[in-house]
Amino acid sequence: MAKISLQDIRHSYLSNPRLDVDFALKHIDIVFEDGGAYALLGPSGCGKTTLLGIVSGLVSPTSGRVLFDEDDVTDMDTIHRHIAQVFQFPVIYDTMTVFDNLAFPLRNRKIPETDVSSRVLEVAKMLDLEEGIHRRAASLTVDGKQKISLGRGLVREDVNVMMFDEPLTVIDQNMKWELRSKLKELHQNVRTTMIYVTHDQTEALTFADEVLAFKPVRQLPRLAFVLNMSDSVSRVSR
Amino acid sequence: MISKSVKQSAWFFVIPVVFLVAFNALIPLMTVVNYAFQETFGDNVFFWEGLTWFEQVLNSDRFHDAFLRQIMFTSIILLIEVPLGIAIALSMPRKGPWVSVCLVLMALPLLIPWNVVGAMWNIFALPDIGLLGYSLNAIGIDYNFTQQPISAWITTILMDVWHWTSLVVLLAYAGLTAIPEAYYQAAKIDGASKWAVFKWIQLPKMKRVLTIAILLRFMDSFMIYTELIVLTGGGPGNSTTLLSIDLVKLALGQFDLGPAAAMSLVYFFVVLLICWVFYTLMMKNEQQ
Amino acid sequence: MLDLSWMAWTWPTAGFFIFILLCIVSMGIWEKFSPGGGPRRGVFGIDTTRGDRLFISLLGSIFIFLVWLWAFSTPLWGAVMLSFIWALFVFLRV
Amino acid sequence: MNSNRRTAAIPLYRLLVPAIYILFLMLPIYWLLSMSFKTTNEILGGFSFFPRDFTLENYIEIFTDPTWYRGYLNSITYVVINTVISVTFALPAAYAFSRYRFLGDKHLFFWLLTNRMAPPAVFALPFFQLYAAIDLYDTHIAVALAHCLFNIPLAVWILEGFMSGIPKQLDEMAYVDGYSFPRFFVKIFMPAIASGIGVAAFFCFMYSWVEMLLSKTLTSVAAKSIAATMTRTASTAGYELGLLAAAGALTIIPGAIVIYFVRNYIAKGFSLGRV
Repeated sequence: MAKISLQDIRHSYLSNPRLDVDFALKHIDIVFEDGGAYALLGPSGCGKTTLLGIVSGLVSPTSGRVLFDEDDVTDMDTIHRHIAQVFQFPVIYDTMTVFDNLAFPLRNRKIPETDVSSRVLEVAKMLDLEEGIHRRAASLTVDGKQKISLGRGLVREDVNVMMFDEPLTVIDQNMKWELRSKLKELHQNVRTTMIYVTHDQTEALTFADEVLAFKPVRQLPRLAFVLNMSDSVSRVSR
Repeated sequence: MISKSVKQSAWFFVIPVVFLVAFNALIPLMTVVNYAFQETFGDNVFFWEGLTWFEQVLNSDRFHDAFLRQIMFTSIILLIEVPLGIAIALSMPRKGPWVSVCLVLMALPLLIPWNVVGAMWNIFALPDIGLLGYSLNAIGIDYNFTQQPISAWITTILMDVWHWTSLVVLLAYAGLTAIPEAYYQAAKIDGASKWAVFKWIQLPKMKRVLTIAILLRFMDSFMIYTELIVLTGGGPGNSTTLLSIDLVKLALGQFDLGPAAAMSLVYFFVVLLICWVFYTLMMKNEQQ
Repeated sequence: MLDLSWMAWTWPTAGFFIFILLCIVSMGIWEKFSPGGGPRRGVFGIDTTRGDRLFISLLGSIFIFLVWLWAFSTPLWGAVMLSFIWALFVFLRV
Repeated sequence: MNSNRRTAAIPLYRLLVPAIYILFLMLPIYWLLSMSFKTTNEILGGFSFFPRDFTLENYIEIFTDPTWYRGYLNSITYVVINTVISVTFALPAAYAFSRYRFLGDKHLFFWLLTNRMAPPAVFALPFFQLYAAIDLYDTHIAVALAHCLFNIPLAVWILEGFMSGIPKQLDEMAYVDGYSFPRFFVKIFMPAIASGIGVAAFFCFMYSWVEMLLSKTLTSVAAKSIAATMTRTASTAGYELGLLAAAGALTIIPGAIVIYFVRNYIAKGFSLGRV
């Protein structure tokens, strides 16, 4: 677990950005405290996903630094950052069973099989996935699959931060509520830092201790300003 | 997948196609069935022979040999073309200007008329004036595909790999590009090795297109005729006489229409059975 | 009238095709008056509808006939019996 | 979605595999071209990597001798007719398969597929007699119709794949807006699957162009295909390799031209529109 600081992050998808509009993210300075539950709120296309990518190491920022506690991890591999991420659409390994899906991140890290087994069963219990744990993951409903994506993050004990990229988009209405409260409950139990990206205000407010609001990039004022604003106006402390 | 509604009148949309294909497929098929039970000496005079030809075909060494050669040929080219095609598709760039260049150049062999493919490989492999044959002999390998059965086989297989591997490449490539980026990102986060990504993400996602590839390659290689007759003519001896070549030798060379028809039908049923099994498995996967 | 003598029709082969045609037509009529419903999963672990079962029966029978012919030669009464049992098995269990 | 600066550049050694493969593909084609620019004497005289006496004679002969260039024209004619017929017939059928369930639909689909399975060698004879019986032997339309055997199923497969990707709501919305079915199909639906139609047409063109056995069987003089012309050269005029190579090289061009137009859809088309 760690405190995550983004220092003066800028990012552009162009190879040679010059104008301000070339940047998907401009001048981001945020600190995510250890154990906090944060929500990034904003319309699509405002750079929330990019921000997650920068934290997870899937995207290298054009400039700026990413710190986990005091360590500079800007150029570190995704795998060494010890992060977990749940995507908009459930990502599961179709040909594996539910059990193997959950065990996958542990086995890749060469953890002894006895530990894997106990840890997986524990997480499966937490997520109500025990039933049919040896069935093929492909046979599950979409919310079951999303739980597996979530579970693959939870099984690892060394996770610095768990990130959610609009994870409930494809879940139907009544399951949404259930999964949301599950997440909240999980956060209380495991106390990992969680960052939750959404464009839904209710979702953001119910999940997070702090909400950071983004505005679309194209629109002025710039993000830097928006984040300043977020300190005073839209940072809802609870 | 779209949920489809039941509508029997949709048959009217299909009837023209059914009619046209049936015209081309059923009439010749029926004729071949008729031939298979009769003896003819030309002039549309036929004599009923019953099951003689089938019995003769099933017990003839010639049929067994040609069948074994055909199975061997099809297995070899599948074993080469499928893994090779996957490997090439995996190493191709996913975006950028080189994609189009690669795709167009790779598709080129598929667009060359089959007799030209045969002729091209013939002059490419000729031991005295062909690039391949001359080079091999120049570096001391005794190679002559018109004389040595082994050389003929190697040339035939090389030609088929040249001609058709691109089909597997293009299919596998289409399957690969359809995998959402999130899968690779999730795998990275889960710490998966390259091999694990291939085994658990890429291969399962390519399963469908690979089934199509294997199905098409199986059917077409079982029926290979034009390229082969131009390249080796089935020789030297009978060494590269695969199914179709044998059938033509029988039907046109010796005018043994009946046995040739019976043999075609036996082959047809074997291919039908194998393809049906494949097709059923393919559809089974799709429903999941 | 078209000259179709080149097709070399004989009564036995014509009978064979008429038999196939009748099978398909009667399957259609059967389906219309008593729909077979969705596919079921049989002993081979594959989902089949009635039409699939007809196809499996026919294709299987062809191979029964070929194998019989290869192993025991004519007469084929045994193959007919076996095919009938096979078809029955397919329609009831597969 | 996320381009990453660490992984954006593909390592060079990975490009090596496709590069070597393409080199392997190009070698026989190079040899064909090289042969086509050589004189018969040079070819038979021995091995030479580049044409020493560069000559266009072979090409000149093809473009001036009517039996040669008519071969190409005849082939292109039946290929185009076949493409038009195949796609036109396949469109409504593919629509039915992609939108509705009806009695025997799956079996029909499989039956269409089985038409690639019959060994063509023996079936060519009945084809010849069939088209002779209906007085179409040695016409372009005969070959065009015969090629429907494998091209229509192919076109149905490809189009069905592309159509399944179009949500059904499009159809429903059009009906709500008062479109009649034919008007909807032509004005709205066909433009929506335009790329699919292009790909299907490309594949029909290609398979009809490369198929040689049926086209040779069904033509003799008036509609003689390029395949038949080439076979004749190989057998009667001795072994005019240079001429044969030039004729072969020219058959690559039509395919190369059409492939250029569908290059972005080739991969998807080969997977029959469904990935």
